[in-house]
Amino acid sequence: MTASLTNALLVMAILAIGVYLVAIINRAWANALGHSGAGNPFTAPFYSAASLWVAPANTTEAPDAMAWHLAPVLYLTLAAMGLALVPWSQNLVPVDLTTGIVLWGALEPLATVVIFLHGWSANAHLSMLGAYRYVSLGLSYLLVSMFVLIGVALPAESLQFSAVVESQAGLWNVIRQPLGLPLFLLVGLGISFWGPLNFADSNDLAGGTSSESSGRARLVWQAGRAVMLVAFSAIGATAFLGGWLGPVLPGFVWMILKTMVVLAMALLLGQLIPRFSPDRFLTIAWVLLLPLAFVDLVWAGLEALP
Amino acid sequence: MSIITVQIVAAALIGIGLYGALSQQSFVMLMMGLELILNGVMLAAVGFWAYSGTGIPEGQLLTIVVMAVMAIEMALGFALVVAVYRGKQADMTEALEGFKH
Amino acid sequence: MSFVDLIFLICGAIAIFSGWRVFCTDSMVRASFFLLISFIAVGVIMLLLGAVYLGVALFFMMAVEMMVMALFMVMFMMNPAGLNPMKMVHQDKFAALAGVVAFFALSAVAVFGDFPDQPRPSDLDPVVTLGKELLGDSMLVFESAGVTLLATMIGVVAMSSHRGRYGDANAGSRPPGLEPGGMPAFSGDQEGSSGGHHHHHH
Amino acid sequence: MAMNWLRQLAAKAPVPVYPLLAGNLRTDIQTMGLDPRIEWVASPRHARVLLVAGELSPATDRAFGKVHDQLPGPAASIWWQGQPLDSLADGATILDKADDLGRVAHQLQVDLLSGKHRGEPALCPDEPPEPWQGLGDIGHGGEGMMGGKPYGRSMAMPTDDLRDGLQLDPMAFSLGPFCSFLPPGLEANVTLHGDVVASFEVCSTPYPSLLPGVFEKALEGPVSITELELARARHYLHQLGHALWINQSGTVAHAVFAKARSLKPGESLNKLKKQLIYTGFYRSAGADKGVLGDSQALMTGGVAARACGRGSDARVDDDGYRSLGFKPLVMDRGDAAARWWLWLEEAQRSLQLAHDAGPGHVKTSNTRSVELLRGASRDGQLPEDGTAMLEDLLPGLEWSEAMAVLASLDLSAVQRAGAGAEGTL
Repeated sequence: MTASLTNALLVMAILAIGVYLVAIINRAWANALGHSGAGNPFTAPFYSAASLWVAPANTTEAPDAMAWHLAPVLYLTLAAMGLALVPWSQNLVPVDLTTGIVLWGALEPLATVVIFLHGWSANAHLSMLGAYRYVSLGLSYLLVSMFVLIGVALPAESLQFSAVVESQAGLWNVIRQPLGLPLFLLVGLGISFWGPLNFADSNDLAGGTSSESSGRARLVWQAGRAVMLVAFSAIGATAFLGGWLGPVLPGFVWMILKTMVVLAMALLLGQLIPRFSPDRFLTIAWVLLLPLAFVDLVWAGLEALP
Repeated sequence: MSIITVQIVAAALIGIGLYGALSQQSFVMLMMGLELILNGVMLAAVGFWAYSGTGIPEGQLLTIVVMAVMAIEMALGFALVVAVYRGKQADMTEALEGFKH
Repeated sequence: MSFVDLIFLICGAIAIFSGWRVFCTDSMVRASFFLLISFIAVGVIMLLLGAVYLGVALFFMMAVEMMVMALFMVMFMMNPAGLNPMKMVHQDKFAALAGVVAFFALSAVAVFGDFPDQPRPSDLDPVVTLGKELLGDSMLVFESAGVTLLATMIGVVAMSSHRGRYGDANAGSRPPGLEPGGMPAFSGDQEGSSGGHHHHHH
Repeated sequence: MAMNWLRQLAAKAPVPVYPLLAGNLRTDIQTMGLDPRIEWVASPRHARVLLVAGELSPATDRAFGKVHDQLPGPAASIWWQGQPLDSLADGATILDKADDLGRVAHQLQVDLLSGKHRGEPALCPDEPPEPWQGLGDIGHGGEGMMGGKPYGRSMAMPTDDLRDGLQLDPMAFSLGPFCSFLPPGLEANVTLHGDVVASFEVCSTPYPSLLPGVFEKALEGPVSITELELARARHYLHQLGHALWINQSGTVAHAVFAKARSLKPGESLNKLKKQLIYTGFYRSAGADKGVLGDSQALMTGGVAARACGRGSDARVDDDGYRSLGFKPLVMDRGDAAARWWLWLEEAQRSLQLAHDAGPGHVKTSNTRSVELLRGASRDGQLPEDGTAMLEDLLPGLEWSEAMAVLASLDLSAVQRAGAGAEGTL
């Protein structure tokens, strides 16, 4: 019982630090790119969070109230479940499920469902449009994510994330399967609808699915996105960058460093790259990314042959 | 939790699904009824596997097959809905009366 | 009552309640989400029963399926996105009776049936045995399912495409005549051509 | 004035302000947004403070009330370049100088957080705008799931879809005139199939844009080319910044606005140019979309026409420019991305012209034919509103493509500052 309590506390701590980390890195990139209003990366996140926390709540005309209030919380919960699957070091795995990869694969479509719910339940045009657009595009890259993850499960001969890390003791998957990490990163940007793949909460819809929410609901929603991105980076570091493996430093530190590298990369892409055209992205996803994911899988299979 | 309680839950799901499949006018809602029936079937299969099959893998296999059936059912169902909608602008069962000849 | 029993009871209740709500909620989008909740509850029960892979796979499968379903709802009735009440039930009483009879019949089988008490061994690794079965003895079944799915995919795309056997749907896809320049082999719905489009309202 | 620590922290955050533009003031707003004490938000729901920029017309009272009441209360308004509404005039905050916005908004935020300012009264009654009109025994709309007016609004009925023969329910709604991603003043009835625009009906045209002072003078007499071209470069960079923002590159847009504020003659924009190429901005939603026809290009004039290969540029008629070796920049792609590309090229060239004109203090010489920010003025004839072309241009595009195309076109009528109220309204 105490073990599960410690694990829950660990996930909570990582969740809180993760949100803060995303805010810091994101602001640091914004400063570097010439955004004069980004503020001090270390203090500004607290101000903004407090500002959202004390901001008044609102409602819309005839929303699906339960779904509308629950969606941000559910999204954050899904992101936290994703974090719980990450093996932080050899002995520090909050939930070491034998089917961890499949559960992660289930979290992605569930997150898509929740994003849809968030936009649909407000009963407003723009948020509805964001949700609709997000889902019709989201389905196209969920498959990519699954193929890429099966690719890392093959050499590990297991669906367990800790086994995936151990299988990289000789060579990291990022070198063994070079297509995996870039494809996975793109999926990560999609699932947390960040930057180029922000089809849900975009500026051309005045904020899309969150255009109708304010205050705490919006804070939870933003935090959920940040945690989802952290969870994605951590899973990416686990699956492709050898997780806790590394010389000299303790595994926990290696894992954090690798997660931060992936996270910083994702956030930079988010700041720099404009949003894809949905139409074109759909073509890219089916014509380019999906075949590449196939290639990645075949590559992994050939490579795993004894 | 025993085999009896699991099967009763499965039976309830099948019963509700049957009600839905028979009573709904909209194709899509009708499909939801079918899905609910299959949901009950899967639960029943896993229940039998866990309690009275000494864990033989065929029990799980059956569930996988049911999942595939669900996917096929839904894909075909939606394709039919689209095809019918194209021809008849209808997504209700009664609208299909003309198809009976 | 143990912890597992408690979770089972809760999940069973959720599965049945939300399954029932599917058919009495007043919006189809809500209905598909209630169905999803029902599936998730069943998935959790499967996890409790030790089917680790199946339970999680059910989450995955059903999340995608219900998402597609909700998308279809919105597509077919975009405004106001299924947030308006509706009622679209026929043969209500007969269906309810059939449902209740089915429930009691199956429950009777469960209660009075004599099932062998052979629980799965506690040291059984369900994922490994399932994998070995799928890619071993039952390879044929598994592969058939795969091929069937592929065939379904192709068929479904062909069926729902606007390009039918006889050309574009919106260009009045019609079969060729029985003789050159003659009447089409099948003339579609006659009332449609005489009275224009008619929508069915129920 | 008691504030708990959370509110004290919150008071230090940039004030989320929704800019409600009652005039064509987007460029000013973009510059004001460089103040780190405020941040513009895209939806009034996200704001604490409303900035009303420009003079409200009585015709937009209802629309104003809707936006005003969407701010989660307690909220407050700041009035800039216009008179407060009578119902909100009591204790209204009026902004005199644009530079003061940060300070005033911050003070307002502190007052709202501490409860000193109790927020403004709602302008619309708190009741559903359309009464419930359910028919059936469970309150549903019409027959079954179809028809009827459950919320007083007709339920959608299937119409032909643009992409294939499937008949689907369209989504119809109206936007504007205070919408953050449309040109200020533009009000439109939109019908969507999925996220494809099926029809785009313009209900009211955007507010006319006023000529900057230096262009005003150029219509009267010779002005310094350096000054004129700096103003032009600034304008195009602001347009480009808005397009970047629409395409989710808010940070880059902010950097562009910051650059536009302090342009120097001869400055190089190569770094920005490369960045936009390598990050794929020209291949985002605008590429290959919104290609103008001949008459549309003529109607729009200026950069939009030159992006379609129509080389008209009134500056070739000016001896001052000719002495600098001026030649018009022309492209032949004609899509939204080409216009963005040309905006940046024009800005770069304007900076070069400003630099070349500098030492000799070259002045314009032709007041009858002046190249304005959008199109040319010939014999005092200013470009007219061209929004009507959106009704042909946008249908068939997906929503984000349509918005990208909209962000690549400057269609509002051009008005001289002195012309006053007898304009299009």
